[in-house]
Amino acid sequence: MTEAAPRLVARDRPELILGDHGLCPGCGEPVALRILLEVLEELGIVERSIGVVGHGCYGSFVQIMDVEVLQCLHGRAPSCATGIKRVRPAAVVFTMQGDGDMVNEGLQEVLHTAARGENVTCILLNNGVFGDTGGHQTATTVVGQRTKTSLDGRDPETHGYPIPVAELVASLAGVSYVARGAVSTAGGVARTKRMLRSAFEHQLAGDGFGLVEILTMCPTGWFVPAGSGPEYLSGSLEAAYPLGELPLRGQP
Amino acid sequence: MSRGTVSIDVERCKGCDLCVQACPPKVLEMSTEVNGMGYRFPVLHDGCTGCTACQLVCPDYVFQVYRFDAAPGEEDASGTPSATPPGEGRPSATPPGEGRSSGTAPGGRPPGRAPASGG
Amino acid sequence: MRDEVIITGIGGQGIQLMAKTLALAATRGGQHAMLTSDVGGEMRGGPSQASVVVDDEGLRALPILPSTGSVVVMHHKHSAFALGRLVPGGLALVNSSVADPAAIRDAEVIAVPALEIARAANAPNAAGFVMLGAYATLRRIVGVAALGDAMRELVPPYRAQHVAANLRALDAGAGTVLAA
Amino acid sequence: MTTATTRQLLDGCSAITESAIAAGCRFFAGYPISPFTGLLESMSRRLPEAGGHCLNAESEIEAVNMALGAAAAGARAATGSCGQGLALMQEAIAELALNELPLVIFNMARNQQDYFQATRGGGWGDYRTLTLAPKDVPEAVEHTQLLFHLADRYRAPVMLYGDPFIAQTHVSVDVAARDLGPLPAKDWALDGSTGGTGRSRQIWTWAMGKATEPGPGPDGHWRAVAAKFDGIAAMEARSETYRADDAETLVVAFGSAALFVEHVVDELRADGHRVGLFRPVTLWPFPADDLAAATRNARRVLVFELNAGQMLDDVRQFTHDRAAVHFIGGVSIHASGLSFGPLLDVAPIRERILEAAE
Repeated sequence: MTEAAPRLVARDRPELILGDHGLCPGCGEPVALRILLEVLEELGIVERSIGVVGHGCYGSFVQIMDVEVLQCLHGRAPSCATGIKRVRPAAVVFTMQGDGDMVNEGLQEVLHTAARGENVTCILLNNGVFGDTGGHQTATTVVGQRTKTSLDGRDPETHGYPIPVAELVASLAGVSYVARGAVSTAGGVARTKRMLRSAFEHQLAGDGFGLVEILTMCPTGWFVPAGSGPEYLSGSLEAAYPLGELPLRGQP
Repeated sequence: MSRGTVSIDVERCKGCDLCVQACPPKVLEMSTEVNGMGYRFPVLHDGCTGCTACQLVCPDYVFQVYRFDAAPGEEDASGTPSATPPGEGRPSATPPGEGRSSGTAPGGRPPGRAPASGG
Repeated sequence: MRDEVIITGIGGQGIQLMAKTLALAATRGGQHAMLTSDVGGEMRGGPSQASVVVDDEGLRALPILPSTGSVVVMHHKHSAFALGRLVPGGLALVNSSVADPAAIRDAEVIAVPALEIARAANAPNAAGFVMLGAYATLRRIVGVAALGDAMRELVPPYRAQHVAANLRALDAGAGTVLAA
Repeated sequence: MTTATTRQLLDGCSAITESAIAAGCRFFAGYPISPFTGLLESMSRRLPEAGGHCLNAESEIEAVNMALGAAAAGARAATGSCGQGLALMQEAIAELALNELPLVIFNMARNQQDYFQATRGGGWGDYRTLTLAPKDVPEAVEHTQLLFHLADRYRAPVMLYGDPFIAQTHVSVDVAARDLGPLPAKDWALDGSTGGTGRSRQIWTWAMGKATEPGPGPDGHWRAVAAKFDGIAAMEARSETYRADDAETLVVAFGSAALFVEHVVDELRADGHRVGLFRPVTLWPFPADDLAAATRNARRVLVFELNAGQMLDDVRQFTHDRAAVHFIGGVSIHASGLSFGPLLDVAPIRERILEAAE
């Protein structure tokens, strides 16, 4: 019996990734980048896509993602995306922001952009921590989570409560799609990729604002071994932020 | 024999271990030696199903996944090269633990890639 | 020819609309105009003042007039600034239904009982246009028809019902001056 | 009377709006604040009619970042506020400069207390903001078109320093598009089309480029940006003198204040005083060489500005004899807080000039 020739079923990365990233072992953000670019490729919209990238570890992706990019100020990506989309309505415009960028510095921007029904897609990479600065508390740090600015764990008495931005966005009129995925398991990666695809399909249909929140591992900022990221994520972020497509409650 | 195989770009690996945990047939294992960056990396044992779970979770784009085409009539339902990970709604073409017995690596290693460190 | 006027009164008297009507009519007629306003915070009752400069040639004027050849006093309450800038012997056109013409010195004072004239013209809310018709006619800046056209352009649609009365008031104001 | 005219009676904000549209501006975003509000209102009325967009943003920060996005996509875009709101925009103005994005910023200032803000800036990095300070509405109309041209030419944020008189005074103006000459194509602007080519466009203050084609990085890029501003400083300084040739007393003033000084100069000349005016038309670049030349024969240089002495720094720096410089301006605010106070008037200016000239 002769062995059949191997048939490629999954490339390591799309050609839109031009080189290596410098992010930590076990980081979830490069996985999110890969599925995002795969979706742009599969939808055939690479040559009209414009990304607006905020500030965090993922900011370095600007150097390796082969789509047009505006690297913008911390928190302001939805506003910049608004300006781009208004003057280039045929372009597919997305943002890539972390939780510090979108929920701390830029909460106002994302909420107002959503409420305007701006026809753009915002992508939140949420790991519940400022990874880039070395593990500090963000607006999405879950109760009990240890960070360098909540050493004994986030305590509502002292640090207040985390903000579920996807639920806030889903409560607004003008929003066409909100979903939350996670890249901590193979199934989660595949489901998250389908969410991204749906969000872009809504933008292509001109339906209005879309948000895909992606829970990503940050073992460095969580102070856990690289391999423990998925387990930590399921016990912390995923417990606080349930996965799936969110019901839209703000329809006029 | 295995129904699938992977190529592993060991020099790009940062040793996070996510693939080992994600592998349904449990055919990946971290090496004892290290790559040029000083990281341990996964090695493949017999029994790969080509399910793509490792490729899906890998943050460092280390894996390419291949399947050995089934004999006529045995082709999987999807018939497409798109990834069909376990745990999905769609039936997996290669349920965990049902890989064919004979080893594929390194003989199944596709050309032009770094060695898929065979078990 | 150059003409300067400061119109002074209180909010609600239509000071700003008078000034803008004059400036627009002059512009439409091919002259150069400048209009500046100083309005108190309140819509009604607070100080309201506007300055209009009209010139046949290109205009060089300051947004706060250092001096003016004429003043229209719709109300005396906030008129000190305008009267203080009136050149000696300048024209003070006074709404004598409200303000006392005798209180003004060193000026060519012309009293116009604008309220009474407006009422007689069946335009009781348009005393300002009586004064504007009188002023523009006295100074020969623009004709009443041009003022009417400008006013019609400036009155917002929800006030269109006042247009006819405003036109009667402009005519009546001009008539007062021509009769004198 | 005279023949028909194409001149319209427009308030300053409406005139600037028409001029901006004639220049091709198609995107504007702002947040209401007096006296800038009039510009936002007229833009929101007129830009959609011209096929553009005007957004009432939820903050000055969002407004300027929206405009930054539109500029990055290649549109002629603008924003504005008064000094209070521009304080919030400083980070983005620096970002625009370091991103080499053209944007026109209208400062409808409440007074002249924003000189430092305009000429020094409050963002980070080695950048400057080319700033034109018109003395009246007709000049603001001209400057608006010039600013869109200069912004594109230098790929930099530029500013118009207005004030309540320029915002609100109605004048008869004729707004027509001016041909200011050719500009380089905006081949850097984002439209998505280079995605997947391996050399997709990138706008980034750090200019790191792509992994496959590295850019100059922050060191090289920021040096180049700084050198560009040196070039602008050498090329774009503008000034005007009025009856200054034989002046013993030269008054330096900008914007509406200069218009008042001009009037006072005429009055004092009529009385036999040898007084003249030097007016920086660009606040940055400050017309240093022009000032040095204009002050060479003056016995005294008087600085009149409606603030505690901001342009004074530049005048001292560049006057031929710095001992001759005296400050005759001051803080003077209207009771409303929203406009000039009583110092901006002919009589007090005349008095201060005469006092200093004795």
